[in-house]
Amino acid sequence: ADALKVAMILPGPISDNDWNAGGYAGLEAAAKNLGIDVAYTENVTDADAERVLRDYASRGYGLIFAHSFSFGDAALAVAEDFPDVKFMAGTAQHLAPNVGTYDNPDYQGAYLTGMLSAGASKSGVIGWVGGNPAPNMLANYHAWVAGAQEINPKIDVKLSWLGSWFDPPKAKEAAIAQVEQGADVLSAQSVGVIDAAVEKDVLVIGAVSDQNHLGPKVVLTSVLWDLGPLVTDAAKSVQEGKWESKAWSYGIKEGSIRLAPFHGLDAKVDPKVLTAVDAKFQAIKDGQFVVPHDTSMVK
Amino acid sequence: MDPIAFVTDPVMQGFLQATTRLAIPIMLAALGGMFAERAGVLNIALEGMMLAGAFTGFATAYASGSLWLGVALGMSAGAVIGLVLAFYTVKLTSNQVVVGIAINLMMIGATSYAFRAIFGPGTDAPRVTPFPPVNIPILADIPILGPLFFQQGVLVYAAFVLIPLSWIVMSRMSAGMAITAVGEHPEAAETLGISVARVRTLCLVASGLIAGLGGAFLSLSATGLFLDNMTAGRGYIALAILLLGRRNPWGIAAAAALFGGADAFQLRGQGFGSGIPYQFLVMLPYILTIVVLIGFAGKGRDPAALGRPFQRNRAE
Amino acid sequence: MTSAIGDGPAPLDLSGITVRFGSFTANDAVDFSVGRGEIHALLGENGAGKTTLMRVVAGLIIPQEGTIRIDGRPVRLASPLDAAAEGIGMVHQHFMLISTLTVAQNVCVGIAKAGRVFPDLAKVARDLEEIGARYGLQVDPHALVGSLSVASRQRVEIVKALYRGARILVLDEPTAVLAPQEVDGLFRVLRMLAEAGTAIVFISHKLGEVMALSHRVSVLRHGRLVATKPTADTNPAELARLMIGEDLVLPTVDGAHTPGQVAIETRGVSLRDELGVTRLSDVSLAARSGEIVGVAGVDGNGQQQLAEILAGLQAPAAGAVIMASPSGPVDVSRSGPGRRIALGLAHIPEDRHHTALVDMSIADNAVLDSIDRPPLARRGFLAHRAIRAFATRLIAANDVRCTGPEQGVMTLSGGNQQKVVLGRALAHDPRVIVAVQPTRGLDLGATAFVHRQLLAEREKGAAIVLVSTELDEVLALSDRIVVMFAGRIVGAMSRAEVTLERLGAMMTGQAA
Amino acid sequence: MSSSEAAGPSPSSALAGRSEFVSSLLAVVLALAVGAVLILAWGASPVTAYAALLDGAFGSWNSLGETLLRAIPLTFTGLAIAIAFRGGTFNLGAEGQLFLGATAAAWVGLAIPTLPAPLLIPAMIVTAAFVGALWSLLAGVLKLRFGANELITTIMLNYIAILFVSYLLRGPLQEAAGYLPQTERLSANARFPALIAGTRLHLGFLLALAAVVLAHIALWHTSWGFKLRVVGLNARAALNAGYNVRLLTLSAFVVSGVLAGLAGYMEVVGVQRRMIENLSPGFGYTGIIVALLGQTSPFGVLAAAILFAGLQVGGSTMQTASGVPSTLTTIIQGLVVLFVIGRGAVDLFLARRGAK
Ligand SMILES: Nc1ncnc2c1ncn2[C@@H]1O[C@H](COP(=O)(O)OP(=O)(O)OP(=O)(O)O)[C@@H](O)[C@H]1O
Ligand SMILES: Nc1ncnc2c1ncn2[C@@H]1O[C@H](COP(=O)(O)OP(=O)(O)OP(=O)(O)O)[C@@H](O)[C@H]1O
Ligand SMILES: [Mg+2]
Ligand SMILES: [Mg+2]
Repeated sequence: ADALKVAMILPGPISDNDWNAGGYAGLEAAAKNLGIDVAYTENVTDADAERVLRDYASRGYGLIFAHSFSFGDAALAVAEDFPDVKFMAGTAQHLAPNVGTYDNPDYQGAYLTGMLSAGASKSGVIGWVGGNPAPNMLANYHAWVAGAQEINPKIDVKLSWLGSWFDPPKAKEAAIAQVEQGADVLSAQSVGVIDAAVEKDVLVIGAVSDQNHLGPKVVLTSVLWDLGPLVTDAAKSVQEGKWESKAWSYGIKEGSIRLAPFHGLDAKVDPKVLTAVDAKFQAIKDGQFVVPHDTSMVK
Repeated sequence: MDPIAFVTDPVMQGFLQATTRLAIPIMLAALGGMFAERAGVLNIALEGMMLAGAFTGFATAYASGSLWLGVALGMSAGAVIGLVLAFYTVKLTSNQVVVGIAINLMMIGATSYAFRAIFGPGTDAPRVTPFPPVNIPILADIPILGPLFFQQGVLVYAAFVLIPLSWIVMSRMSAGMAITAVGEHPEAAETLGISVARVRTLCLVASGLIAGLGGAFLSLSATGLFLDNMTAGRGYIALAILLLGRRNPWGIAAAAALFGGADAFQLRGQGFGSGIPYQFLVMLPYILTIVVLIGFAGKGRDPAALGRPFQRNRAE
Repeated sequence: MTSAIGDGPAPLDLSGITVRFGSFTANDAVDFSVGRGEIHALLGENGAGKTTLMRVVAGLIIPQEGTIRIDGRPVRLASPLDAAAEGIGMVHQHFMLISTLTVAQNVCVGIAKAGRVFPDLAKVARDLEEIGARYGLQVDPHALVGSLSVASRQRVEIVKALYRGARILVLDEPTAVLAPQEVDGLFRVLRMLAEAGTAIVFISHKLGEVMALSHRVSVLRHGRLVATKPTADTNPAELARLMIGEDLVLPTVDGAHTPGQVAIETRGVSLRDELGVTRLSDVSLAARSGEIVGVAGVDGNGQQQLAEILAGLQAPAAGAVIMASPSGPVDVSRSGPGRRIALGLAHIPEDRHHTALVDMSIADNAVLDSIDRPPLARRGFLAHRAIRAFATRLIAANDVRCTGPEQGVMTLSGGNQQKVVLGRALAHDPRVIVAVQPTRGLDLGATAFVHRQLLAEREKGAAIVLVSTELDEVLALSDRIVVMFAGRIVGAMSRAEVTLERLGAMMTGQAA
Repeated sequence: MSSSEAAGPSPSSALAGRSEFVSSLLAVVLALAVGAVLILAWGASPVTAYAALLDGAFGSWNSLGETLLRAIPLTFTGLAIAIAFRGGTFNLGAEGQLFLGATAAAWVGLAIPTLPAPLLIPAMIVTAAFVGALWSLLAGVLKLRFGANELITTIMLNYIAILFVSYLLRGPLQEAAGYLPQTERLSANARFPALIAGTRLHLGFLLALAAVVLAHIALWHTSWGFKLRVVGLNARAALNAGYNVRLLTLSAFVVSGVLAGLAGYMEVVGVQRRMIENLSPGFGYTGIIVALLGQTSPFGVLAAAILFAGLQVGGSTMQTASGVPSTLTTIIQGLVVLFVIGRGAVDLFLARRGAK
């Protein structure tokens, strides 16, 4: 057959510093690692997903990433008509012979940053700001809370949803509101939160890439997500004909989820907590501890 | 920290500050809309003007390192859209709503396209350091009023200055009388020696300048970055605020504060864990707008020539 | 009277003015001049080109050909500012005032006289008071124009022109909206201005006024100047002939009065507007089959509101409107125009553009109020052929000058538009006709046509309420006359009892 | 006078012109020319890009199917706005009506999934239409009862409706798995059959065509449409002619809401097969442009809907094939409208030249 071409469709702009940026970076990494042709389409709406997937499939792309929880149905539908094309649907619930799924198990990292947040908080109040309660967002939130509670069972957690994915001014306001309600460590799940932390001088946890440069004095660490290994492995397995339909989860164990360096801010966290976090990281890596995966809606 | 924090509830104080910050961009856009509507032109393109201001302001500030240059060019970008709108609504006498919506559609595409063309499809969003809050000595320490008005970024102060300024222009200056004449009775304005086309064009340019400032506020004061479609419908909200404020600068400031207050309140309401689904809290400002509109409607009066294109009665 | 005209070059002298709108020539090489202290009347049928000529003078239209001289100097008037700078002021047929601004603001907007950036309104007010004292033109400088009566607005227009330095004053049909006493007041002002040296152009359709006021008179026909004469050397009959090229006799009601049953009446009707101002109080009026009831009064004294209440466009705050029906009288106070039309009412509204016509074809406008009736529509579906046939008949019966039923009604001239409105109103044998200013702005020929139609309907037994500010019209057509002042009926009299003095006194609220 | 009235639904003047089709085509060509410059600026070849666009929009049965599929909701929202416009109101609320109609339809489809298709499908259609109409009617009542400008209320009602749907999809109507903000999948008998085998184009397209024809007949051949147009052009004259203007205005809101609700229904049964949170990428807003580009005449709406659908569908193919961001097609869509409206500029220019 021809050389493998890999495509990815993304629900938002690849410049979002978040989910879409992570997907795009993974795709680029695989292109570099394997020297294959890649293509992507950003800002794909749910109404368009099936068509764009079909378009790629009919253009000879052998592996297509449907990089959104809401593209699952579309991937399944197109996969039926293109049995030779492999599809990877982000956080899909159902699989098919040529449809696999993958996720962003950043909730594993969130457990660790939850521990850090609780350990760094003096007020006993921490805050989490996100766009909409999508499953991966919920998993992240619940794990973060669980981690925090492991350190401080009485921790008070503030939660804000913006009702939209990209509204940085509003995200910033939501974060500021949490700080005013006592939160002194934030988890930034939306662009704008770190700016609030800088302005209000409270610690904040970044996401996807090392965001310390956005607030050198306040970004304690970031949960790094590297989709590169997964995209690379998936592409390689397709090339080698070994691809299988399964839930591809590349988390801490696989080296896809890590914490970014502290850039010296670890001084603000109780050393005992730091040690506990290190131990937990190792435990997760070794499979001795499984971070609870809870995507239920927060009441 | 702030010594007043001991005497004034910090949550209240933060709420007031946030009210101001959330209100400012909408208020600026509405103020811009006011000049257009008082001159008889319905400016649906406020959203596009804001977006142009946000993008141009950001790109300029990023390239030049000067926030002020960013503000200036951001406002100019809004003004250019004002000129385009003027070309259509004044010169071609096209339907004002249609042109406005088409401009908005185009600006979403144009800013996002230009952003990619300039900054590349990279993943790390470029940033600038936004205007920091500046406390006005003495005034900043006044309880309630201090945090509400005097502990803000410079652009907020600029917005504050624009309110009385607009009011003076509209009610005390000959320019305001000319604008009123053009919005109420363009034929009469023409007989008085006022060029309807010129006044309307200038008003749309002013509209663009101020709405562009509102956009630049989002990218250069509120955040320090640009994202696709980051105005998120604020230009449309401004239309409602404009109507609630009865096209009067003070009224607009009050209406924007009401909306900003509702938004600041709902953002805080989520933190209290009220158990109300967050969607209903997010809805609050929109519901409030409708409720107030119902209460106020009928009492305000539209400029008689609003939305009506004017054709000069000339023999060719 | 010609002695009043001053010496030296004429303040305003037009020669060979030609204005074309597309292929249509509105002014065809017109020569026209006014001397210092002269009142020069300009006459002509509707569409003769009077307003157009004066818009040239006001700097609103640049003519394709011709020369304008001011005090003998050729000038180019490219904008109203140019005209104002040359001392030209115009009082337009439709007032050019901003109702949301005060009088003082209205007079100084657009010019730098009171300050280029921040106008000194107190100084403007003082200047206005001075002008008012000199010419008897009192107005409150701080009043909102929107709150003024029509006559006051006209004073504001004149004061505005004077404030802006007018030496040449153009008045386009200024008396159309005034009561007789107010007309007298205006004439006093104009004579005073003329004596002070102002050159005045006075446009009117009313020959009596022209004879009484002017020094010279010019007549336009189809855009051409057909005559300029000293007023003393002519007479109304000659002027009418010059205007329309033939002798014309206006019809009048025969006076034989055999009214039938009451067809429509109001009982103690009152109304407030949205600002809470009482516009009508306790108005009772009845019209019987076969009679024309004239409602006289100065514009703005509630006639408009009364007509709207009769037609069902407004509901009264108190009182009742009763219409006759085959099954006896019915109270229609709370029902809209639809029910009344069904009971045989036809309304000829004052403002045809806003109330009667829609920017569609003549045919569509012809069937506007009968679109639900077979054969125009069946089971809710339009019968296009029947509609066209109906419109064709209406066009023929009313002599509507047009290219056919498909022509857009808005492209017709005012007179022809009025014929469509009238034809439509009378097409279904109405039992009640409410006609408001049915001939305002129409020329003599068109006016005569409308009057004949109304009289014919009266013969057929319709009850007609005729609201008009034209006393001649009311006097010529009415079997009975009621006079309205300040929202009340202040007097009622039969044809025989009417005198002009009595009417005038009632219209200005001086007697009952 | 409310500002919306002033804004003058005056379809004739909005986009009038004799050789409309030719000059519209010219406007499209001009917009594409400007787009070509932008593509060059991007560093790609306009020829390749536009070839991909055309191919993606109309190049194969599948492309054509996709374009027509996209045109279905645009036709319905376009008609919704056109009819409201004809009746003198500016319905910017089609988006919210679409969401609520779609949700209601999905709810019916899931509540009685075993009902045979000939009963279930009409039940869903009626519910979607009814709920869309109700939401639209609310704006109408606010306008007539309180004088609240519908230009503003409909925008606010959009936010409220979409947030409410978001609540439903995360609450009472969420799929049993409780994972995603969406309903359960509809049973097969609630869906639409495909129109062209191998494409996604479904029966809904025929219904859209039927809606166009019906709307045309209603507007131009019934006395309701006649009166509606009169109300839109001059409400006072309509009142004077004895029409029930309030009822006619409300009927414009209702019909508009029905059509917008149906747009939502079409997406649910024809595309997503369930209700999802991001059902519409702004069909309600694009519908405004489609309506006005189509000169608020039903067949014009259909043509404009297909044009816009083609641009959108072809636009994403263009991105996949040539790397030019699909936002370029958003620009082109805006330019098409501006150039179509700007035809007056050409006349103005020629008139001035001629006068010299
Ligand atoms: N802007 C215009 N475009 C085209 N034709 C016009 C325009 N203005 C006036 N006309 C035409 O010019 C002719 C002269 O109009 P004008 O208003 O001067 O008449 P007039 O003598 O003042 O009539 P009236 O007694 O009704 O006021 C009319 O027939 C009218 O059709
Ligand atoms: N802007 C215009 N363009 C084309 N024709 C015009 C224009 N304005 C006026 N007309 C023409 O002017 C004529 C109507 O003239 P005008 O309004 O002076 O009539 P009128 O008898 O004075 O009516 P009214 O009582 O409404 O003033 C029509 O023939 C119309 O075609
Ligand atoms: Mg005239
Ligand atoms: Mg006239």
